[in-house]
Amino acid sequence: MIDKVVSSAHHALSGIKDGMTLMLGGFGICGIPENSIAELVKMKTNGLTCISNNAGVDDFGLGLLLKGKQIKKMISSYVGENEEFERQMLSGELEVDLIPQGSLAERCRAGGAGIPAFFTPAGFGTEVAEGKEARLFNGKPHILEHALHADFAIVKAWKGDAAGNLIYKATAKNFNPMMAMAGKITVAEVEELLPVGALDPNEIHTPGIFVQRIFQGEKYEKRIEQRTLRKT
Amino acid sequence: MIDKVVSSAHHALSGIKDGMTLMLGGFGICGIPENSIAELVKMKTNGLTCISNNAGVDDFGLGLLLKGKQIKKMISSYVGENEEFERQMLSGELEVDLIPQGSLAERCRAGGAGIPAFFTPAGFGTEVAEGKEARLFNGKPHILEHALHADFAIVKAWKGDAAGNLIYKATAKNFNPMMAMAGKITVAEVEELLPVGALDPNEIHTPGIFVQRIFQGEKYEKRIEQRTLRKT
Amino acid sequence: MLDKIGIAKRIAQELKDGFYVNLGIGIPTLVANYVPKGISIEFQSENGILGMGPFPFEGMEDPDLINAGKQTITALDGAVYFDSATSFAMIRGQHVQLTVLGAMEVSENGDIANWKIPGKMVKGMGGAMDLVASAENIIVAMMHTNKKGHSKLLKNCSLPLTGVACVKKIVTNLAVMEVIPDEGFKLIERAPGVTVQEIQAATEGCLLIDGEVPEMQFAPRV
Amino acid sequence: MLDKIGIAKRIAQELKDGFYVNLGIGIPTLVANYVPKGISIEFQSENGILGMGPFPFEGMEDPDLINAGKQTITALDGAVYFDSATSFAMIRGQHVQLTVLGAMEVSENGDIANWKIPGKMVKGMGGAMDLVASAENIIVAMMHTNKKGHSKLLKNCSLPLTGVACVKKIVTNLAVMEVIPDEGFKLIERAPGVTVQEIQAATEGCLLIDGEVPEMQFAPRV
Repeated sequence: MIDKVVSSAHHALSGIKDGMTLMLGGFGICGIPENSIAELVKMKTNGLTCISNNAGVDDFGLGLLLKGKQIKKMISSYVGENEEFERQMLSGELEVDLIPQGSLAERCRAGGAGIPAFFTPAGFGTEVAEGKEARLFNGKPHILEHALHADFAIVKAWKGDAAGNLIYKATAKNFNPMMAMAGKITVAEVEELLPVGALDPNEIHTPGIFVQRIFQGEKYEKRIEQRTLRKT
Repeated sequence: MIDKVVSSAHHALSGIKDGMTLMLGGFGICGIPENSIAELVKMKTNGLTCISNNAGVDDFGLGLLLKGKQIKKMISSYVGENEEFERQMLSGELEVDLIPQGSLAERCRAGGAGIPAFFTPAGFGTEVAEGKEARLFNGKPHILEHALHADFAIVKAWKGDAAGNLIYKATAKNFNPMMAMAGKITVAEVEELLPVGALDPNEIHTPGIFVQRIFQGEKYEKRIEQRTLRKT
Repeated sequence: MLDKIGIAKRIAQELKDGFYVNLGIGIPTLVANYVPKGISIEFQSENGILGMGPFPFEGMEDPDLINAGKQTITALDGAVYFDSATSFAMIRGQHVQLTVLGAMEVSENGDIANWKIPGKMVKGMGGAMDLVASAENIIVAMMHTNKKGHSKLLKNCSLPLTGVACVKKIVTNLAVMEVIPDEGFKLIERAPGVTVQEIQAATEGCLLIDGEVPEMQFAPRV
Repeated sequence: MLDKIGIAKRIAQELKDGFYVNLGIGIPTLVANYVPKGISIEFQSENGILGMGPFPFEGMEDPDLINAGKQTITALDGAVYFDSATSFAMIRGQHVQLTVLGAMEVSENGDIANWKIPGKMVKGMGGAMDLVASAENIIVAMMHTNKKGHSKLLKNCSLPLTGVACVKKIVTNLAVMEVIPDEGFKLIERAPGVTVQEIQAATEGCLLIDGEVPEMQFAPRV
């Protein structure tokens, strides 16, 4: 068994430099690597390109990196709910590359899976298709999309073991498994770091081979973006 | 919840006709849909194109369909260990399309995932690449491979529920999850059919949306191809 | 004329037994409340759940269990969680039988625009481009006209497109229409109390009227 | 001269701490028995397991737990099972650091042929084409000559190829060689008791000899 455990976010993120490309798991602020983001804030690394489905909210998630002007470019599918984001984008401080959500997910997976490019129908006939090769398959138009890669992929899981095997909880899974595949170095932070052998090998979502460093997060705030309740 | 349960292999395979294309899960004779294959033998359907990583052994797995000359064409990555297969192939009775194993797996997934084609490095410069588009990505040659589809995909799982959700056991998973995605009609046979709600939604490998019919197999022989033991 | 709930109720009549359905944010979300009795439907949310249940009771909300609108939800028996690549495999692979979503504009040939207004803050397309490019069956739920009173059913969309030639059916506060390729919006039903003339006046694109156009019927839930 | 176990032992010296390794059928499989002490290695089998353990004791074999050679195996603590698409994602995505496989022929530029002999029954390439096209680090384990005594290290392969310009290192019963693109097989080590002349005589392709060629050392397992 190859031991991937590091003692803290500080050690896990060692090597992240200004100008690097990071992938960060999560959908909205669900399943985001909270402890790693807090550490990135401390590191003050800037000029980052961040590939993440969303950009957090003003005071949580990637919003914290935006506030510190650490992000040069966001590659996302949806970036609402964030005033600082809007301000930086409109002022031209922040570059934004918007990608259909399914293409974003598949491009991350492709990056991890050694598939350099694939055809998808999503975005044909829209500005997303501009400059991209188009081709008919079975009479239906598709465009060619390329794999995404990252210097560091930072993911958050529910349970993990020293071998880097990960299990996610409910819809906190989202982009984490594909991003885990696509990092040159993949860092996983987990709520519970368990002894090797404690995870059932049938129940693991991300095989440890994709993960280079793993640590137990100190605390998880797990904020809720839209608390919606049923009347009793 | 959408109920997918049928009472037997007979009902599950209803609609399979001569000349159809079937996908069948399994690696060697591990994780193969035994009960469905037995039913196909009874049905005497012929002229079948079978997409399956292997072709079984002479008296088990797809070997049983070969014996009855029900298969017109095999699409596989490795077809050893089968004398009847060899005889039919050398005599020209049986067409055989050999595909690199990773490309076979990815082409099935692509079929299920609405990806009509993708680039892979596997097979470049070999006879597998003949007639296929080749392209450099990052200086490395790749070839374009197309999605595979099937009229029926027939898979075998360990546990399942009425919604069609499936859990596989150990390496009996193999090609089953991708093939489950790629069938116009996907039939799942399971060792244990459990009440809806009995499977933890975090532990399901194949979401029920991919499965149209599910039944509990009557008996599983689960033969071993290479029993290899450690000396005590 | 229908309100938002009326639009949702009418769309709910399009649901068929055994359908997997993806509902967009806004009016489409309301459709889940009006599934006809006696049919089984499963709702897919593209962030990674099939078998989505109602909102949780207070105190039962789980930050790890949300829908694509980032709202806290519950999971029904038989539910399953999956990653975003698998989720869009379901969508692109046409395993989801029906997509219902809102729109800013729809054109005669079924083009849809619903993600971007030039000069305004752009939030992104989320999963909408994948959904409209993939679904075999797309229903648009929207008001017939915008806040300025301009028609949203156009000869050609003026806003940046989300997808081309993909919308099959439109349900608005005024009418139900089908998109007939190369022809226009075929008027199928009028909302209660709305005349063909009123619908015609609110429709910029070509409205096809074939004989008597019936008023919508809202069957009582059996 | 080495026997099969000797070849496996020499290849085992190429393993580095933290490597994920895919071993082909035959001699490569034996490499797992000679992992140097003090380093951690995980074996991937392309049918869907990482963390493969030794063969089971009698009575403990599980028909659902096999390796790519269809042999019954066991799983170590920390093991994980996965489907074939994920397995080849690991391989194509270069997450597996080392592939060891057998060959019928290797050419000067690193081409490999190991799946098909025209006129003979063809069993298929299995995962070999994916492995050789993807791995950054491929070691071929084979006899230096075939049963007829002909060299398997050629100017050009005569058999249908499995992959082009991919082999980095070759360990045979006679020698260890590196493939130097556009040059040939660079002789790195001689097997115990084998002379450079003997290796030269058994090699059809260009053999590059640079000064003294040391004899292989087999460090005792610490």
